[in-house]
Amino acid sequence: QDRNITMAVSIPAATHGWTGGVVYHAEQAEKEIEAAFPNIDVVLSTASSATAQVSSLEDLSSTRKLDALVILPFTSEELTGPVAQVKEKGTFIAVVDRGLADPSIQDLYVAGDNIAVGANTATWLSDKLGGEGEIVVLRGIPTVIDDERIKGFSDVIGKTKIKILDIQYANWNQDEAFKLMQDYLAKYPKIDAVWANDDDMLLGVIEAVDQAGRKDIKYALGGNGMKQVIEMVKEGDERTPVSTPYPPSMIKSAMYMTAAQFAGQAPMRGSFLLGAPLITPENADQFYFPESPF
Amino acid sequence: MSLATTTIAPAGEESRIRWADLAPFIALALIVLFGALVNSNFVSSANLLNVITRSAFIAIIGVGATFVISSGGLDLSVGSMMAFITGIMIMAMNYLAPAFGPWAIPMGAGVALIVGSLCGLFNGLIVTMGRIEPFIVTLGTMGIFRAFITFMTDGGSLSIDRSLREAYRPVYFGNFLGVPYPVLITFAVVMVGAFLLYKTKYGRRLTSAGSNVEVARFSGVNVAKVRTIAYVIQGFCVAVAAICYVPRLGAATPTTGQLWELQVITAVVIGGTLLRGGRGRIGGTVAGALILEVIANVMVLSDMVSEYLVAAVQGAIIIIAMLAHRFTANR
Amino acid sequence: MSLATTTIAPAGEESRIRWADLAPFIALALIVLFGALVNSNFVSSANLLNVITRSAFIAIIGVGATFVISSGGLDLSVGSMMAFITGIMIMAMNYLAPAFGPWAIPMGAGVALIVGSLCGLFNGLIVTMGRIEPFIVTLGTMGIFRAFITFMTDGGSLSIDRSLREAYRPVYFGNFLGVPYPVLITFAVVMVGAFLLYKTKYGRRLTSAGSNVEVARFSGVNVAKVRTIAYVIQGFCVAVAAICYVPRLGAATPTTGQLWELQVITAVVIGGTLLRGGRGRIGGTVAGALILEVIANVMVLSDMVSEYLVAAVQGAIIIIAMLAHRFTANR
Amino acid sequence: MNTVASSYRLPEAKAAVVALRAEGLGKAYGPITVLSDVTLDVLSGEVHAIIGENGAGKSTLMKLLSGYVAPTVGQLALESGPVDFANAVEAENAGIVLVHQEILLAADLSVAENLFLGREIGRGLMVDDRAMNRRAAELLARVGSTARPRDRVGDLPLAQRQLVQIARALLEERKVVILDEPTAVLANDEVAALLDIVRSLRDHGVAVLYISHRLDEVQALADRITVLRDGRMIGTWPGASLNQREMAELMVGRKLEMLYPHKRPPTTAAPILSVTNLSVDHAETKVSFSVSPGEVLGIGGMIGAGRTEAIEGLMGLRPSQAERVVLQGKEITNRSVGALMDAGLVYLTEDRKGKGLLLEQRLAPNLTLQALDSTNPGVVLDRRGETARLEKAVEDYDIRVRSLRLEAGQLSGGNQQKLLLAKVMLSDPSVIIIDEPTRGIDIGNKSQIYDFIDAMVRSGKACIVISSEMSELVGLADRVIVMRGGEIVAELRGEDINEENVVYAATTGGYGSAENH
Ligand SMILES: Nc1ncnc2c1ncn2[C@@H]1O[C@H](COP(=O)(O)OP(=O)(O)OP(=O)(O)O)[C@@H](O)[C@H]1O
Ligand SMILES: Nc1ncnc2c1ncn2[C@@H]1O[C@H](COP(=O)(O)OP(=O)(O)OP(=O)(O)O)[C@@H](O)[C@H]1O
Ligand SMILES: [Mg+2]
Ligand SMILES: [Mg+2]
Repeated sequence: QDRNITMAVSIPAATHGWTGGVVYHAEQAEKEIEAAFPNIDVVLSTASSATAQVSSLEDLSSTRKLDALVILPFTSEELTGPVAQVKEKGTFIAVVDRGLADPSIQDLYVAGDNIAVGANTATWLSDKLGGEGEIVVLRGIPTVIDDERIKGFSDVIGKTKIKILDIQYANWNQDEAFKLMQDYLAKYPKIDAVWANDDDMLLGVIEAVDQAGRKDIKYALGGNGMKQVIEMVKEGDERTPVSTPYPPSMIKSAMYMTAAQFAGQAPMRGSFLLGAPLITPENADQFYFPESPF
Repeated sequence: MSLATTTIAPAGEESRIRWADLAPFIALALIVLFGALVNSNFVSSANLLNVITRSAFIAIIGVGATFVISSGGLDLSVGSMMAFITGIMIMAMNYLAPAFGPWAIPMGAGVALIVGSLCGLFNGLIVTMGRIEPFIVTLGTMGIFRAFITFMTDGGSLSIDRSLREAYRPVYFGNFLGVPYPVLITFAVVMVGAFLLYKTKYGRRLTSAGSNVEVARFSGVNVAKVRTIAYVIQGFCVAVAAICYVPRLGAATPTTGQLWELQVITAVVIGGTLLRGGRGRIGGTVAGALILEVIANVMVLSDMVSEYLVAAVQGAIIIIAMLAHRFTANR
Repeated sequence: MSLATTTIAPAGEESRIRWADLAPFIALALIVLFGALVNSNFVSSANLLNVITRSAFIAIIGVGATFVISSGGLDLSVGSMMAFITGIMIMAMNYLAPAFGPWAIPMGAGVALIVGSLCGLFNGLIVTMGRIEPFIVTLGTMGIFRAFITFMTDGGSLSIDRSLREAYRPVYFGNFLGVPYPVLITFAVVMVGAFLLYKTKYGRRLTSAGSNVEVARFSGVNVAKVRTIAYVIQGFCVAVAAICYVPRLGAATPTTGQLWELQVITAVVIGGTLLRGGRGRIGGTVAGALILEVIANVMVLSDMVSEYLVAAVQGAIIIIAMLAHRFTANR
Repeated sequence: MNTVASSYRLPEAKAAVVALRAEGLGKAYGPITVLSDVTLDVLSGEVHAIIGENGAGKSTLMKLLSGYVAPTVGQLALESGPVDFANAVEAENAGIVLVHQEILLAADLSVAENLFLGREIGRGLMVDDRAMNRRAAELLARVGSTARPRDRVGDLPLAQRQLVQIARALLEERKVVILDEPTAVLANDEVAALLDIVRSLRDHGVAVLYISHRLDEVQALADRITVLRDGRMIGTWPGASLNQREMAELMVGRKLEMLYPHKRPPTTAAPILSVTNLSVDHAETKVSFSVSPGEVLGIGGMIGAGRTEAIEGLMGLRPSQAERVVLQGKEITNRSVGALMDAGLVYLTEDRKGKGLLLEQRLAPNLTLQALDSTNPGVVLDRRGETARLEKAVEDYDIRVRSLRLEAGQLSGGNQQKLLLAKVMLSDPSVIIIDEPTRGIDIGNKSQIYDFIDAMVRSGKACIVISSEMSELVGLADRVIVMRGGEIVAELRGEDINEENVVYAATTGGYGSAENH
């Protein structure tokens, strides 16, 4: 049977845990959608930088007629123009995670909330610490996502008496997080809590804390809802009792909604904001996908 | 004494050299052919124009790198330098926009060219005056430029003023008689570069410094100066690339230009320039840049490999292309 | 100058050579001194042990790289290769764990050493048999190995079986008479490496191939073989590093070992090995690895620079260290 | 103290053993045939000299005989029967070793490491550096080298490197030892030592193939002489049957003029170049000298006397201080090769492979590299003019090339030297300093170069010649200064210029210093 509807999916390449999850869910969705909707052809394309993503958009749209584009943009500013160009040819545009600079381009917007990831963690932490204490923070790679999370976090913390002792980049890399945490521990004899901004880095942090045998660190928190960390939450770990979801599966949701648009059941337009509720031992099961790589 | 005279230029040798020079173009042709077989859309003029336009950045920076590498140097900082220059240029344009309107664009471009040349000068002076391995120096400045752009963007992104956006767009997206501007600019850079490298005294001296420093020194070539100028040319080319780049994405981020240095060096080497210096091939560099871009394009168009393995296939194709042209060129 | 040596060598020349060899150690001492001044925690034994243990990976891989580079080659693939080997090793251990219990660890390590050597062999054969620039070949395999680990982990992470975790942990975190195991392993690798490079016929021939291929070939040195073996040694060293690395975090991810190749080459060059080949300094490489790790550590411990500019300061320190030792060594 | 003994040695009458035989040997590079139809017997216990003009094919023949290059036609045979060497190592294993005309050593390795490369002494995998250093010291002493086993070869002066190469040939028992212009970079003492070594090899039954442009050596040593001309073999003669003039005439195929030009009348002109208190490489020693228009100043001395160093210092190629350098009446403050060339002073290096020519580049870029500014007024290269200049240089300096498109490294050694001379002369200097002007130049061309220097000086220019060939200094120079240990120890003029005086001053530092200083 002819697949007469083409749905292009453009996402970042799997360079670290979270994007790895995105690729995984996109590949799952591709298989499922192609099986469920015989007339839809899904074309998946990964890109390792904003430039490469623009290139692959050009490639996809210049060589075939795209009926829909699902895109998780590297950065908002840089991708706005190129996506607008695709839209001019009449393509249905679904944007995931990071909104474009000109929201009128997006027919469908499914987003996580990076600011909330930071803010919710900060609120929880300042509650537990009673509004005072000394903490250290690890940043990811200098990008908008990292920026927003840090902003959400530090805005909340700024209103308390909690002091951020130090904040440095560890590039969303377990290994670098391990080293950075070792150095933090050497530098500060007393640390009440550490926020790693991402669960991948959190694993490195915990390893370093365990090695040093430091008992002063009450909380070590991350974010993103990586499955190893959710397991810890489920087991009621004292140091890491919560995480925040930032599910890579949002790409899957967006792809399904877009497919539904063409299957004709329902017109799917508008914005869908995924919250970032705390994952706690009580609700952890909802966020636990054992088969996912992330 | 039956000395053979100059007229008996041996045909065999001449043509062997030409073959070796043609190798990158033949490799390019083969990959294009492969692309056409894999996906019929590949040869559509829209797609081909896109690919060629896109390869402009690596080609332009590669022209500069051809100078640096044939002088016996290396520049790992081009990717970060490009991001840094992009950042400076956007800041300059945004600053000037209220007062000068669209004139802020050429003024910002001028700033970019100056900053680029200065960045190159900085690299060049440390390499030549400090007599340190170019690898180490430019690895260091790679970190420095990258940190600067991260600082300038506060880890986020730095966008060009909306008022300039439309006026500037055509520099990447526009065309003249059907030929996109970036292609025209690349052409101009290549022409000037080839002229400098092959037709001027400077080019001669540069190649001699890359071929044998001692001989160059004993022949009165100011090796330090010649090499430093090569780095300045590299910086200038990076700035030209930045000028074409900004209208495409309209912003600079800390990840702009990441790993371009490796692509640039690959393009230069695939093109037939010797990594140890002494021989530069500007035309080959352009072919090399096209090869890289075409491979990436074919990978996107063909649905053959798992997303995870794209990098593997690209790596393998480059190695196979080099192997193939080694064995056809037979030397 | 008044060294009481047994030789009648003119003191000036001999001691100049020694000075140049000492340069990386002097640079290391200066940076350590600086660190001690900046932050008193720096010299705490816990911190120093951490730093030294951490530098083990780059040092071990650097020993292999010293072989490759002094033979006139280059290996950009070590970082990805390390990730790939880590992945294979974890998969092997997890597969063997149910049947063999803790014995799965040495068996997996054996698998890693074999796979590492084979990866090196692959690089070496393409470089020598295909006669392609090592830069291009290993850039290609860098992409290939990186893609493999991404594929193996599905972009996520690949963790070692919980049952093995505890038994394996001491390989990184344990110590023997207060000396951490990774340091002991580094020491063993350095000793074997130095022996191979300085005291065996193989080492001699390797260096000659890096110094002048023609001479080596005419002297009956099988240059291709010697170089290929250097890549195999490199692969083996990467595997040894992987064996020490896994117990640290217990997982392989697509970012494991990213950009390590640049750190390794920097360490080797800072250590006094010539990037063009012909001279290898194993001890210097270790000093170079320590310098890099200490600089990073001091940057975090000192409160002087904005997080955005850390990379800039690191780059600058490396350049300044090289400049300083250039001007003290006076040549 | 003439190094060349004048006793002739007649070939032994006893039945000779053919150590190596070449039958109809030939070599072509692509369409260019550089050697054809050479049939040659080399006997054990003889010194067999090969002579011929530059580019005649001597080095090529030697490379064929020693497995470095495969012949395109012909057959080699050893005592035991026909052989085909796949490479130089096979030939060495069969007892045939070649000492190259161009230095072929690994610069980064030590002397001992170079000597034993590929055949290291040791147990199993290990090397025994002690034993190798000891053995190396013996060998170095035997060839009269002052280098030490642990010295890095790249730091040694050219002559020492050549001696290291020769020492390497003596490492093992050989059947055939081939020496390709071994004495070109050596001075008298080392030459004498080398000739003794050659004789002792011969007396031990080794076949020695010996190439040299110094015909006095050939005459003193050779049992038989084979002459090559233009890639062909002219014939083989008993050594005793030819005198030097006859050899030269066989090589060039015509009658030869006398070698050295007539001396010019002593000049009274003021110096065109004067150098006061020049010290090099932070050394204590200082030198001062001057040269006048119309004068050839010779600089003599043993190797290691510091002549090359002093001049490289003068040219700004090494760290140096000078109290005063005056060129054509102007004081020079910026001593760089470029600035000095603009002021009319050029230097021709003794190390043509390492410092003189870009071996991988074609002839034309090599020719014009130094004089780019004076031959190209603008920034643009004048390609046509360049070709014309190359054609003219090939003609003027009699560079024997079969194609103008060759790379410099494909020229024969002597022709490289001529190209180098053409290169430095292109800027039309007023003062030229030539380090070893006729290194590797055949006798016919030697007199051409001498005439050339003479004509130049007669036209009011000046020339400084550094030479380790005493007869060259004596025949050419109007005035000779002799250096020893970095200092000028003697100055000789007019009748005082003879080989005895130069050698005496160079070795003892004694002669004439009282009268001339
Ligand atoms: N690789 C090559 N390709 C082309 N021609 C070559 C090559 N090598 C040598 N020749 C040519 O072969 C000829 C003979 O060179 P050869 O080195 O044997 O001369 P020679 O007798 O040793 O001279 P000299 O006395 O100057 O050393 C020269 O004309 C040279 O240009
Ligand atoms: N055997 C040696 N070992 C180490 N250094 C040496 C040796 N012989 C010479 N030198 C160094 O080289 C310097 C002079 O060499 P240079 O080549 O300048 O001499 P030269 O007089 O030009 O001899 P020639 O031109 O005949 O080779 C000496 O002052 C010494 O420092
Ligand atoms: Mg010769
Ligand atoms: Mg000399």
